[in-house]
Amino acid sequence: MTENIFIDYSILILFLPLVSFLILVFAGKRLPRQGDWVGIGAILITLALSISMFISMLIEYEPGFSHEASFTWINLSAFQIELGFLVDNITIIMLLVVSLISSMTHIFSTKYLQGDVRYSRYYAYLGLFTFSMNGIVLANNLISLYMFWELVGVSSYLLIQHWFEKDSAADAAKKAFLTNRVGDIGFFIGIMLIFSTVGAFTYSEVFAGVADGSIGGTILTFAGLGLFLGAMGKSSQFPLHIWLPDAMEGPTPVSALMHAATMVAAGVYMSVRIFPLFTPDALTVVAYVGGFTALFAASIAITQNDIKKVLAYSTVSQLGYMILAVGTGAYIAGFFHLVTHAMFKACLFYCSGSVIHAMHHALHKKHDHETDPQDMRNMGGFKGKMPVTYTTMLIATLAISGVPLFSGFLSKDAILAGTLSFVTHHPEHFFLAICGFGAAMITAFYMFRLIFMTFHGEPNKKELLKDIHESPKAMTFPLIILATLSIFIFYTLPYVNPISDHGWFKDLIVPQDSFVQDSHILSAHEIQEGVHHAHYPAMALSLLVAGLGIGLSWMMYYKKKLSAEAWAKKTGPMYDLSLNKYYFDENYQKYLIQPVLKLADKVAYIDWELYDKYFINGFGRVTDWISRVTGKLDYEGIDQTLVDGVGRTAGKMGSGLKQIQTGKLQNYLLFVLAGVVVILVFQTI
Amino acid sequence: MSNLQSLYYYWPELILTVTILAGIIADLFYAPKDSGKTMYWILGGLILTAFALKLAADSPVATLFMGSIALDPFAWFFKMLIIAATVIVMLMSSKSTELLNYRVGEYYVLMGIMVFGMFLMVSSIDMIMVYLAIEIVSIMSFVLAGYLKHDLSSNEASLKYVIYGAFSSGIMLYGFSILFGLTGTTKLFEIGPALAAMDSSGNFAIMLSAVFILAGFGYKISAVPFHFWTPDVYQGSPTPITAYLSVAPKAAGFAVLIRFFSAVFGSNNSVMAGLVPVSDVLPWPHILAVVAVITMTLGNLVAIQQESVKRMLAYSSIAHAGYMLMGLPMMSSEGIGAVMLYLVMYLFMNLGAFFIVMYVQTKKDGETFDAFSGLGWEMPLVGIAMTVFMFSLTGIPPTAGFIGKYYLFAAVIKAGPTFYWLAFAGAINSVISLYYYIRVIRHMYLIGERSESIHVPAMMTSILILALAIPTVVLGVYWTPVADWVSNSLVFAFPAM
Amino acid sequence: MHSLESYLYVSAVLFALGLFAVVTRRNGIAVLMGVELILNSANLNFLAFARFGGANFSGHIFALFVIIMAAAEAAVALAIVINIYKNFHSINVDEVSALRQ
Amino acid sequence: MENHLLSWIVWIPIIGMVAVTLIPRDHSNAIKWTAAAAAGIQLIFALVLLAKFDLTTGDFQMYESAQWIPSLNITYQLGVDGLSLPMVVLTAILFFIGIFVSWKIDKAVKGYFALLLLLDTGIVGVFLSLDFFLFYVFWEVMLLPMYFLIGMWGGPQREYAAIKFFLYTLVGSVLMLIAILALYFTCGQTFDMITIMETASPNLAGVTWWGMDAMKVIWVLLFIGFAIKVPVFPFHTWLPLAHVEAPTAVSVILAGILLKLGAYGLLRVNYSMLPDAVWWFAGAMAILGLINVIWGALCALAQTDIKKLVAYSSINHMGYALIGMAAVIAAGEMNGGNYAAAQAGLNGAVFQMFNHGTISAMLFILVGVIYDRAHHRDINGFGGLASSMPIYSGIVALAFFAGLGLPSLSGFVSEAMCFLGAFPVFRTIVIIATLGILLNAAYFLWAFQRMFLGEMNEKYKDLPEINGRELFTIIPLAVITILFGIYPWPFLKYIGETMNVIIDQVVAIGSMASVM
Repeated sequence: MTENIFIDYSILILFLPLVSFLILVFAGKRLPRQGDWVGIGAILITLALSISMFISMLIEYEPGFSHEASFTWINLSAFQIELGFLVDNITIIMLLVVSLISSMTHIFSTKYLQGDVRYSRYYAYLGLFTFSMNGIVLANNLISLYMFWELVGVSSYLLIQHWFEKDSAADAAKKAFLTNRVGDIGFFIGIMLIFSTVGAFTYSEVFAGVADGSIGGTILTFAGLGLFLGAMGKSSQFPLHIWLPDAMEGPTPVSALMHAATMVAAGVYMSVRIFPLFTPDALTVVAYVGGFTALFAASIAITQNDIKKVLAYSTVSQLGYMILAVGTGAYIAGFFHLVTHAMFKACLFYCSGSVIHAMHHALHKKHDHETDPQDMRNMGGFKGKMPVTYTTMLIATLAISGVPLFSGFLSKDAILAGTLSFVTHHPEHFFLAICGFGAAMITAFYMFRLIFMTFHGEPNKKELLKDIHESPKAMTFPLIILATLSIFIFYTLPYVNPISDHGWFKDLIVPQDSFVQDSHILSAHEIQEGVHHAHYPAMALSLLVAGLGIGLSWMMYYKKKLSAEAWAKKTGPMYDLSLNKYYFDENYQKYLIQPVLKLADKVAYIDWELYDKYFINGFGRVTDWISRVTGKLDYEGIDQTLVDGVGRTAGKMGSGLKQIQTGKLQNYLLFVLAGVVVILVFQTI
Repeated sequence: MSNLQSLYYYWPELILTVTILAGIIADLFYAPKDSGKTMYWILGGLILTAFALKLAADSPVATLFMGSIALDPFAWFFKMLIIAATVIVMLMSSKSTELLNYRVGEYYVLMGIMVFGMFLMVSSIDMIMVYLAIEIVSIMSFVLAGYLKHDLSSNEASLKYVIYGAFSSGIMLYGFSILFGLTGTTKLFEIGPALAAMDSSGNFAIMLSAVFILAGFGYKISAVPFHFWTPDVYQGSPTPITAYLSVAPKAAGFAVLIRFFSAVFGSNNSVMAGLVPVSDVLPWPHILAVVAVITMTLGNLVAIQQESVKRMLAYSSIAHAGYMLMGLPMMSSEGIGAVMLYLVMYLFMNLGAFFIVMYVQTKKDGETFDAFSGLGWEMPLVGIAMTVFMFSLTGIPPTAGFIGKYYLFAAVIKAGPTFYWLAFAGAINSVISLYYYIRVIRHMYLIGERSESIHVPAMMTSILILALAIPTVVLGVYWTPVADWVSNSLVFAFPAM
Repeated sequence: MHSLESYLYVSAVLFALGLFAVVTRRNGIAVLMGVELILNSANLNFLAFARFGGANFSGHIFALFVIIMAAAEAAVALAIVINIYKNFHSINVDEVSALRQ
Repeated sequence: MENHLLSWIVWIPIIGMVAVTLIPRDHSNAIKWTAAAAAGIQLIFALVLLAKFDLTTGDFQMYESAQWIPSLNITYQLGVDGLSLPMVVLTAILFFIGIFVSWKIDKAVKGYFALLLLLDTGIVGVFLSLDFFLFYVFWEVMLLPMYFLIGMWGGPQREYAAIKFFLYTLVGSVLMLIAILALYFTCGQTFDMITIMETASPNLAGVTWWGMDAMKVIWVLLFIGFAIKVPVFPFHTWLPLAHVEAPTAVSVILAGILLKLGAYGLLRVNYSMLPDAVWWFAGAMAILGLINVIWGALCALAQTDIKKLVAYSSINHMGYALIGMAAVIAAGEMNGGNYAAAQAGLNGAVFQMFNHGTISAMLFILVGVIYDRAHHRDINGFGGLASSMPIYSGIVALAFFAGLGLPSLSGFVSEAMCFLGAFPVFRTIVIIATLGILLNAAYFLWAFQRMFLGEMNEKYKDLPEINGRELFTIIPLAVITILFGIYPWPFLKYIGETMNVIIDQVVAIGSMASVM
């Protein structure tokens, strides 16, 4: 154990879930209740530890608080790799978020996956995930970050394909992993660029290297973008966003944990960590990617009917927000949104899970296996039937739509403020502002669309309604917790002003100056100033757009004043595009994957059928042919005409040509003479 | 040294002569069916001769019979080699079924005479002697090749052999005559200087004679393009004789070739000084190199096509002649040494291979590849031995064949970049040769179902097989004795002038 | 007239004739006779050289040996040919090809 | 025993072989156990060697020397250093496992195990011999057993595969022989590899043959010889065939060790004896490595025969090692003397060799397991196996993830090191090569999906789960893979010093700036 209690705690936090993973993998099936209690126990302890860390952080209330501990992983005199932990406020908050949501998932799943074939496996993988996610959080260097990064990918792969009998699940899992790998390649190239110039991996050394200019200029930009590509993969930013919606094939609690709250946020977390090495150019790219993704994903979410798909796209869009914040320099706001979003988005997913659960049972009763339990068009009027789910979901929805008194409002506002100030500094990038506010409005719209379609009105199959029941405690409990945590107060303390941008969070997480040697890069202070000034205008605007969105959907789906169908018709092609996610998967298939597979076939064909069969075996064949010919020449002596010719000149046709067949002595003798002559000639030359 | 003095050092050969006569006489008293017993006489005589040679090993390096016979370790080496080969072949013959229905007394006697002839070949330093020796050996082998009187192919073999042999020895003789005319002497060591002293007017004559003579020797060692008799004769003759022809006379041929060319066309004071072209119109090294490459390549290529293992081995023996020729161009001690060492290794592996072919002939009455199918399972000993021989002939360590090849390559490489291409040719050729050697193994093990019944050859046969197989492996791991023997034998006799 | 050249020319002609016979004759005996011609052309050379190349008898000796050898060779060869004739009922070397594959 | 440890390791299998040959052919169990015992003892000795190994030096240890053929200065010399040590241990492990993998062999059991043990000696001999002649002899000794093992116990195309392997290798080794002879004569007629390492470059400096730099000529000859074994791109076509046709255990040894012989030779001979030429050839090597990576991956992607897929993955994986080896020149002056990169590359390369040894061995064993049950290897012919054989598919998943270089499994560390090392020198090549990582993942995951996920294929509903013997063969490898993935130092500490020696040799030349 090290001398530092925080490090000890984080070590425990890191490895407890791993232990549960190992136990469950090897002995899970044999344990009572398939050993879910192992996982739950582990995660609860983890949670306790992170809470205690969190509390002590609050007690210390020290912005610059940070502990680091590392050990030498590889040490070949010159080539060294140090791995280690970095514990600062960001880490602690992140740890809390992860272990909180994770433990919620553990609890929620006890009922949601009751009696599942691979129940213990499921808990094992949850353990693996928590382990690797905490690894990402605690890493103090790029290498271990990368390692846990991929491990997270694996656990998501395993959990998405939990029901691998469904081809769609298997496909989704593969897709998720490969899409992430694309990002990871960028990540690794970034690492290599940094290592080849700075010669180190730990954040601090890398920043030092950036500061003393041993890496800079284009190289640094590319390094930054490379790393960011990794973030894009994990946080499913455009154009690598395709995997997240499909990942919904996994069990809903998993979607809540990984594909809403934590794992996908890893990209954002990483960008926050390495923010100080982004060059202005890099940041611009980041900002645009984020902004565009936010708007783009939201525009898809509008038209989706699968309740989880809606949430998935909203997740993508929210992540876009966070990335946008990083890009505009207000990366603290981004991180803030990460935290709040984790809470309410997880909550939303659990709610959807609870709804689906209810639907499932109802349909099961009806022996109805045609109706899709996730399609919102089959829902409606659940409000009365499942009050808890309804209220919690409403709260979460209000939060995500950025309504005051709720956490989402604070963080979103901070981001928009950041964007606004950025745009005021660089008017040429006004598009980012459009993205930000536009997305805000659309979000509000489709989230309420979801609420109305699910809980209000009535389902197209009325008889369903009477079989819809509230979910069991184990499932509602997490809802309540997370809904509660979506209230503003938890983030503004010690202040209680619901619209101020102050609070422990802002106090403890202070932005860092960029280390990049660049004249027109804004200092952290400047950014903060800008954000502060943009605070109220941004708030006003955001309230306005949120209100618009909510109102619109109220008209459309509650009052039914406006017919959604009519609008759909009006915006024909737009609607199609959105409904079909802009045909991204199709095009990737058509222009990326298929060509590669074709190429592979071609290469294999060349390798096997052409190169080997003709070129390599060609040697054999040629040898064989030559040997055949020589064999003939040699054994059958020289060609008949020669002998024949000699015979004729000799005027001796006696026995005629027939007899001059091969194998004749004279041919040999003639050949000897020929040989002699040849050598003579050879010599005289 | 005068003739009478010479006789004193000549008694191994005298013993041999007595043996032969004894054999002839003894054979008179045997009934046809057991005239095979003559073998023991000859065998005994040969062993006596070997002992005699061993005792005479430390006799001075000298020339006998007024400078027409050399008495030197070089000759001694080859004599031993020849005796070894002969003994083995005689034992083989005693197991051969081809000879069953013939009276084999003379057969062994003829072999004895052939040994005598080869003794002369390896030690003669006078053109007359060379010619006589070669003729003795040839005539004996004509008869032996055609020994199966009622077997057509054997007849044909002998006819081809006789005409071919007579023809090429005639050509050689003509070459001799020209050489004699140019120098007025028949003593090899007088010819050399005489030629060296000549002006370039006689170049063409020299060239002509040289080539004619080469034809004569080439025929003995079956080097391309003087090899055409080989396949037919080898296939037609009784297998033991084929084995014999592929080893002993070839060795003798190399001996005389080395001696003749180094004495006549080399600088006269030392063989080791290398072949100095008597004039720039005679690029000896390159001619020999080219001949070597052509020989090995052709031998290998044609061998691939063969369906009969015996015939395949015939061609492969041509290829091996090619390998050995690689050692001559630089006429360095390494080169000659390599050839000698190779001959030792070759003795075991080639005789072994032929012996197994003979054995398979008797058991499966066939010598084609198909006859070998599944052999490895049916006769494990034979299979393993044959595998060893094949790998050794291919030249894969740890077998004798590899060591032999190794020495040859080493000699070539040592001579410097000029001859690297020769080494490459040799290397590629040994890859090609794998093609057909492995084919035997393939038939023995991979093709043909494995029989559960195991056939173990007779005691004597097994011993003989092992006696050939074990050295083939052992010499591949530890060959120092041979190497030393060879290096000690690189001493040539020169007449005191 | 009694110059070395003339002898050499004769022997060369003999040699050529011998070669020609060997190459073109189909009859085994004839081929052997061709060989004999070659041998004798060589003999002629030896003698000529010995006669004109100064008092050196090795030429003559050589010739003698060659004659003996030729005789022996011929004996063996003829035996073989006879044997062939017994088996093939022909001494036409073309027809003696049991070894053709 | 103490000072002849290496000899024991080399010759124990031969003793075992003799023992096996003495057992009558129908006592197949006795034969198997004897073989297992021989391999086991060898393994124990190898571990002893591991324990005795002195980490502080990169030079040769446990040195043994004895006269063999004085007339040619051929000696029997053995020695071990950080390069050969891991290879020897790997060999011992894989042969021990291989014996049990081939437990089910029923055709000509005796011959099979005898040849296996002979092969063992050949391989270990190559790794340990310090006399070039001895090296070559051992190198060739491997040919015969391989020919028979593939040709007699292999699949339908076994004969073709066997002869192809044989010819390919022989071409390589005859060229090698010529190169060896050239070195022999240029280095004062000695086969002592250490002496040659010292004298080769000075003696060959400035020598030209037919206008070519003698050093380069020799280098290329040797390179071809070794490249065929690795196999480097244009010389690779024997591999898929041989791997697919060979019986499981032999595929394991082929992929696990024989391929390493090539890479080992490159480092031991080309790098250590002719470092000058390394400078001239490194670029080409990096490119060849790149081609291996991409070409192998694409071919693997296209396969429908799982064994062939694994075979091509070997080509792809050895590509990383080549790239890593090329990185050695990073330490040179003109490359900014980036010693760290050189270390990363070279150590990474050797580590990659070892890891590929364990991982591909696992993969082949696993393929063998399913083949024994389903009697076919068509990827598309399976499906949903994860439901019927969960344990098996779990292990396969592990192996596949190891193969696609998942962090925390050993493959990742070595690949990463190769890349990190080569990056400063061959930026573009490495960047393109990283695509290999993606393709790796693609073909492994795709294969995994097709075989194990999706609807269960009724045909294989009740395939027997992987059994104890098979687990016994897999688990050691799996453990190694995981341990070294989490903490590679225990491996790297053995090789580090030796790699430094090699780097220094190359750098010393490089800084002479005499070359190119």
